[in-house]
Amino acid sequence: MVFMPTLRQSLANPTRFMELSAWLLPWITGAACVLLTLGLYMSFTAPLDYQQGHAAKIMFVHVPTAWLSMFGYALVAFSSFGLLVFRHPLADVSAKAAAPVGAVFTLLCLLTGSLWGKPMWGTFWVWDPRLTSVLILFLLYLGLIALRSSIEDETLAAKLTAVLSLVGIVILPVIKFSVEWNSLHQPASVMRLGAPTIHPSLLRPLLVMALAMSVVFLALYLKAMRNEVLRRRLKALRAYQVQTSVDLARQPAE
Amino acid sequence: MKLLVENLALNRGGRPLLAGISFVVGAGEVLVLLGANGVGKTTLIRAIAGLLAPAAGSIRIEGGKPERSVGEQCHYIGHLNGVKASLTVAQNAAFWARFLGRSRDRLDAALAAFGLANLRDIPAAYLSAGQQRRLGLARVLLAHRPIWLLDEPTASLDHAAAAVLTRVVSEHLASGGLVIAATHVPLGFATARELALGAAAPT
Amino acid sequence: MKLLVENLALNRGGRPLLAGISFVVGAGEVLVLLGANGVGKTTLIRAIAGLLAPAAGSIRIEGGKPERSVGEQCHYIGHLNGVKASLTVAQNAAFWARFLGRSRDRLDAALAAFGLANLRDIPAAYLSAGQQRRLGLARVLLAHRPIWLLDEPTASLDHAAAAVLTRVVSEHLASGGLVIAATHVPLGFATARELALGAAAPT
Amino acid sequence: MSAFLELARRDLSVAWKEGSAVGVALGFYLVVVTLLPLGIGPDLNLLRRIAPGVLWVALLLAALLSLGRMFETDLEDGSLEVLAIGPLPLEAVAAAKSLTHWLTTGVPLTGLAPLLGLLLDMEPETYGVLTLSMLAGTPAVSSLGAVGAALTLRTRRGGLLLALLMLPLFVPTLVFGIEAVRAANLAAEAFLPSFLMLCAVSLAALVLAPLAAAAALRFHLQ
Amino acid sequence: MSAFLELARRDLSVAWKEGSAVGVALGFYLVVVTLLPLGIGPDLNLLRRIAPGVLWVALLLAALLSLGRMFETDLEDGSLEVLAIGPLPLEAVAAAKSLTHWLTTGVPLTGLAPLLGLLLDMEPETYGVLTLSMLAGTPAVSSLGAVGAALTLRTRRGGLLLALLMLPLFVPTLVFGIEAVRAANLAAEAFLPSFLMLCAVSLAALVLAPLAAAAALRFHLQ
Amino acid sequence: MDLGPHAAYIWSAYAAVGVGLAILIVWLLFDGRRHQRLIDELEARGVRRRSDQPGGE
Ligand code: HEM
Ligand SMILES: Nc1ncnc2c1ncn2[C@@H]1O[C@H](COP(=O)(O)OP(=O)(O)OP(=O)(O)O)[C@@H](O)[C@H]1O
Ligand SMILES: Nc1ncnc2c1ncn2[C@@H]1O[C@H](COP(=O)(O)OP(=O)(O)OP(=O)(O)O)[C@@H](O)[C@H]1O
Ligand SMILES: [Mg+2]
Ligand SMILES: [Mg+2]
Repeated sequence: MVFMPTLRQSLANPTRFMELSAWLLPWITGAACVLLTLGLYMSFTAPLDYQQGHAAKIMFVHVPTAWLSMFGYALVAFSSFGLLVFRHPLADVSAKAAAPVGAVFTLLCLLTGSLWGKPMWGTFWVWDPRLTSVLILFLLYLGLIALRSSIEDETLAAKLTAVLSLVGIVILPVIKFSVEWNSLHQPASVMRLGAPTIHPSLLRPLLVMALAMSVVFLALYLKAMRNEVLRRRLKALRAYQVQTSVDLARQPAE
Repeated sequence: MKLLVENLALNRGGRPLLAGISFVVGAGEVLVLLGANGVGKTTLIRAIAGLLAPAAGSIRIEGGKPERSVGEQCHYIGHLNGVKASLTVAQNAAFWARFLGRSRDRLDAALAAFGLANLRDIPAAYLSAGQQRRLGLARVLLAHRPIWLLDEPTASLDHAAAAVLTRVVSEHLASGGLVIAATHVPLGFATARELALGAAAPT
Repeated sequence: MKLLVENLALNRGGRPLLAGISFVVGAGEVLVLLGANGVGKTTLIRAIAGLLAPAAGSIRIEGGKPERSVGEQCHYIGHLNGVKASLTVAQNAAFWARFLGRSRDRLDAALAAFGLANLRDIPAAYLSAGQQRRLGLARVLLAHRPIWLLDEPTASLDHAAAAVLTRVVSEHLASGGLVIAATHVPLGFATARELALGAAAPT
Repeated sequence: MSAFLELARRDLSVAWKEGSAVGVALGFYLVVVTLLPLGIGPDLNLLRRIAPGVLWVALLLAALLSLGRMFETDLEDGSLEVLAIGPLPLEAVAAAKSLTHWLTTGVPLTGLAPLLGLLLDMEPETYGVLTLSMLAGTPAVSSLGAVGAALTLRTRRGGLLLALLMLPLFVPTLVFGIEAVRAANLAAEAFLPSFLMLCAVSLAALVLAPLAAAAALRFHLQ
Repeated sequence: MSAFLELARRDLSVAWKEGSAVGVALGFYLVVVTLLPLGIGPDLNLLRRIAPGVLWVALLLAALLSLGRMFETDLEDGSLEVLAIGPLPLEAVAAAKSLTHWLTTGVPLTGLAPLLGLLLDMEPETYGVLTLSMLAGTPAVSSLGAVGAALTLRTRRGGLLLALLMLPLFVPTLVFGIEAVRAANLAAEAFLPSFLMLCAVSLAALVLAPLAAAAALRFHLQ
Repeated sequence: MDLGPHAAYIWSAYAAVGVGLAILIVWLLFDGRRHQRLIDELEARGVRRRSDQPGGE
């Protein structure tokens, strides 16, 4: 029941996407499994961090989830832009699919972070700019999902959520630079101008884990998109079922 | 001036509702939209007003003010009256007069024409259904617009008010305006051309 | 049964609006309320429904259920339709059926009668003005009430729906019900007695 | 009775349809609790001390925000008039509305409170009493809320007027609710008296509020 | 331009008619500030410390409560459609609405803040900076609010959804507003940097928010 | 293996990530299955989209 006027000509697009993703998904899943096992092995055999001791192991899950939580929002905003400006038929599918995945990764970042905070700072939670801004990112995700779910007409919901996600994009730089602003939290030591300041023996497993997590994210995201396309197919079929009984009479003969 | 609609197609909630609509309304002409409930009269009127993006086709004005959008040259009287319940009749009218027309010198004439003169200072909340409709209709006299879009203008109007409307419309036509009205009951306009929308409504 | 109204007086916002209204409506009778906008038709109907306390006079039922108030034996269809925009047509109807009549077995019949069967699962927000009015009117078929109070029932109905309404009403009358309807356009009820309210409306 | 349940059921499904009520309520609660530390600074000892109070106040505000349209929608779409002359006495209608409000706001917020306690680093042992006191208090909030919602019905700027009317009414609930928590932290048995007061308040509200609300509604329909 | 002022004027008089906007806003503010001490206990040192934060947060909540119906009333009575096709671009309509909201909420609440500061025993020297920071911050609140109000327009359970959407947007304003006050208490010149940031936020919001709001409104009218 | 004093936190961190992702995966799989099944049912009942019937954006 929900599709945009431009769809008739760009109908091919979702179908081609389905074929492509159907072919890709197994490979990506496989890659994810391999990388994940490798990453886990490397991170548990990594040397101790001289000041944080074993606790630094949490970094290998914490940092990737953190990066991906921000990447996820960027993805949503990018897709929303594609929807509002280029009317690309897959844009909204992508935006809608990326939101819950990104939300989960944000939640994981918060959890692992607090679990790291207890041994390091002696508390699960402090109202430090970095932590707070990530919490707000999580709320933004929730807001996107809630707004979409609270509007009946899905075309409308799509556009409005897109507007919101574009408005909310300011959060990303805030998170990125929140560490500079009298924060307890580690400053960027990998994603920074100039060489990483973190010791290679820790950097290597971190990067592998980051790569692995990204592939996992990709797989989940693709699967979510596929589900969304299917859901819309289903909806279109139902609408057509109604139309054949209801609307065809009303529509001018084609 | 002329309003040209060329094979217009409109979607509602993603489903095609109207398609291949084409007509021309010239100065001094009325076009009456007929059709069963839910056939798309309101949808069409809203599209002309520019509130709804057409799925296909075009809506143009010839000989109007090219720098202005179609909507800006229309009066749109929808199912709702655009009346603020907490303001008095006069205040409501005055606002629309200034907002649409930058001047309120037609105010008294308009209220008098629709028999609201005695209700000037009653809060609109107290008005009866028909009185509120009159107040909504009075907008067409508060500011000049060449095109009038009226959606079931006579809904809950009594005979007197309906007659007033007919007179007002014919004056507007005489002065070279054009009118598009959706209705179920005869409006009694003179020279009215009729456009019957999609024969079978989804009933 | 009989509905007796004895020199009823109604105030609105402190000012007397109607006075000395008396009439009797017996089983199988229709009373059509006529009068200019703002003369007090809606006010009178709301008073009968018990929503408005009379300033003087009485409203009684003879031969009804004495333990029930007048209102509980009425269907009141006002200017508004009592439809929840976010619920589907069927859900709206089902609610009123259960709420007013404790059973929903008349649901399908009622929807079908007013040509809403095919719109069952569409959220009411999407309905057109007339379709929403139909949904509002469908209430009278969802639960049995001896007295029907209809305030401009045909507002924004198309001819088909208006015909349906006429049929439904006459069946109700045939089964010994009674109907009071306010209107500006002829409703085409057979044996309709008319009551023209106060010649001079405060317009 | 069936009509009562029917009304409650409809309102629940409307609340559900119109923006997944519960999720949003929780969202708001979460957010208030997030803003406050930003406002008063990240000092955990401070936060720990004020945590129960803040959670209670935030709950009241969340409830308040959602009160606004308890009857307004029904008035605007004409349902209220039909409900008023229907088989159900207007008191019962008001009660049904309060019930829905409680189910969509009071219950989920109470459920979330302990989790948010974590964010404010509240003592673990407080969780139980806090939840208890909220469970006992929220019915009063919802049914008193019905009175406020009915009173401010046609005044469109309801939101704030409502707040002004309600918060005084909420004071007893708040005071006893907080008192119960605070007392419990000192001595387990000290908890009971104020908790019983809280229950008393709730019961009184449950009985009396619908009457007041119904009266207000009648005036509005006149 | 005249149309813009005209719209603002009408909304002001409506706000005035419908439950004397200002008075009610102040009332709510007052009540939140009174509830909190009940919630967290009457310890004056504590209250003094958290006073500015509480005042800021209460202001945001009051603003939030009154945002809900910024466009909703116009949508319901059909004005919005006429405004949309009228001579004024929809962006300007949104801006006018924000202006009204600011005049009916931001300004009076800012004016009242110092008085309430007395209740919370705030240090006298903070009054000046607090008022300044609020004056600079509230425009952002009102114009960002327009975005939220436009987004949550048809979603009837707007109140809470709105809160969920808005508060993240409010955070920068709050943070810098508070930071300005806190810094000023330490050293007068430390006040400037965060205050300038606050102004920057407000300016950005004033420019960009109406565009977003207008876009959302267009989509709603479709 | 020995993870020092903070073993509990480390394990729970990794566990949290595992559980979180697992839940997401299960949900996605379930969701996809459901839609596919319903579509198949409909098409089995002969409801097909006309070639120009858009496939839902
Ligand atoms: C709930 C608490 C926490 C949250 C929300 C959080 C959030 C984040 C985020 C968003 C990043 C990405 C930064 C960027 O890419 O610029 C990050 C990175 C990082 N976090 Fe956390 N963090 C938390 C707790 C901790 C704790 C307790 C520690 C260690 C004591 C820690 C250490 C790190 C490190 C070392 C990085 C990598 C920085 C880099 O290399 O760029 N985090 N965290
Ligand atoms: N968002 C939507 N999704 C699906 N269908 C919709 C939506 N909006 C409107 N419709 C359908 O499109 C039609 C809209 O018709 P419209 O309001 O133009 O009717 P109308 O000709 O004005 O009828 P009336 O005479 O009753 O006013 C209705 O059949 C309605 O069911
Ligand atoms: N609260 C009030 N204060 C003052 N006058 C009021 C109030 N409420 C209604 N009125 C007046 O009383 C009359 C109400 O009439 P009512 O709504 O019954 O008219 P009606 O006969 O239904 O008209 P219509 O045909 O337009 O529906 C109107 O003239 C209105 O101006
Ligand atoms: Mg229509
Ligand atoms: Mg009437």
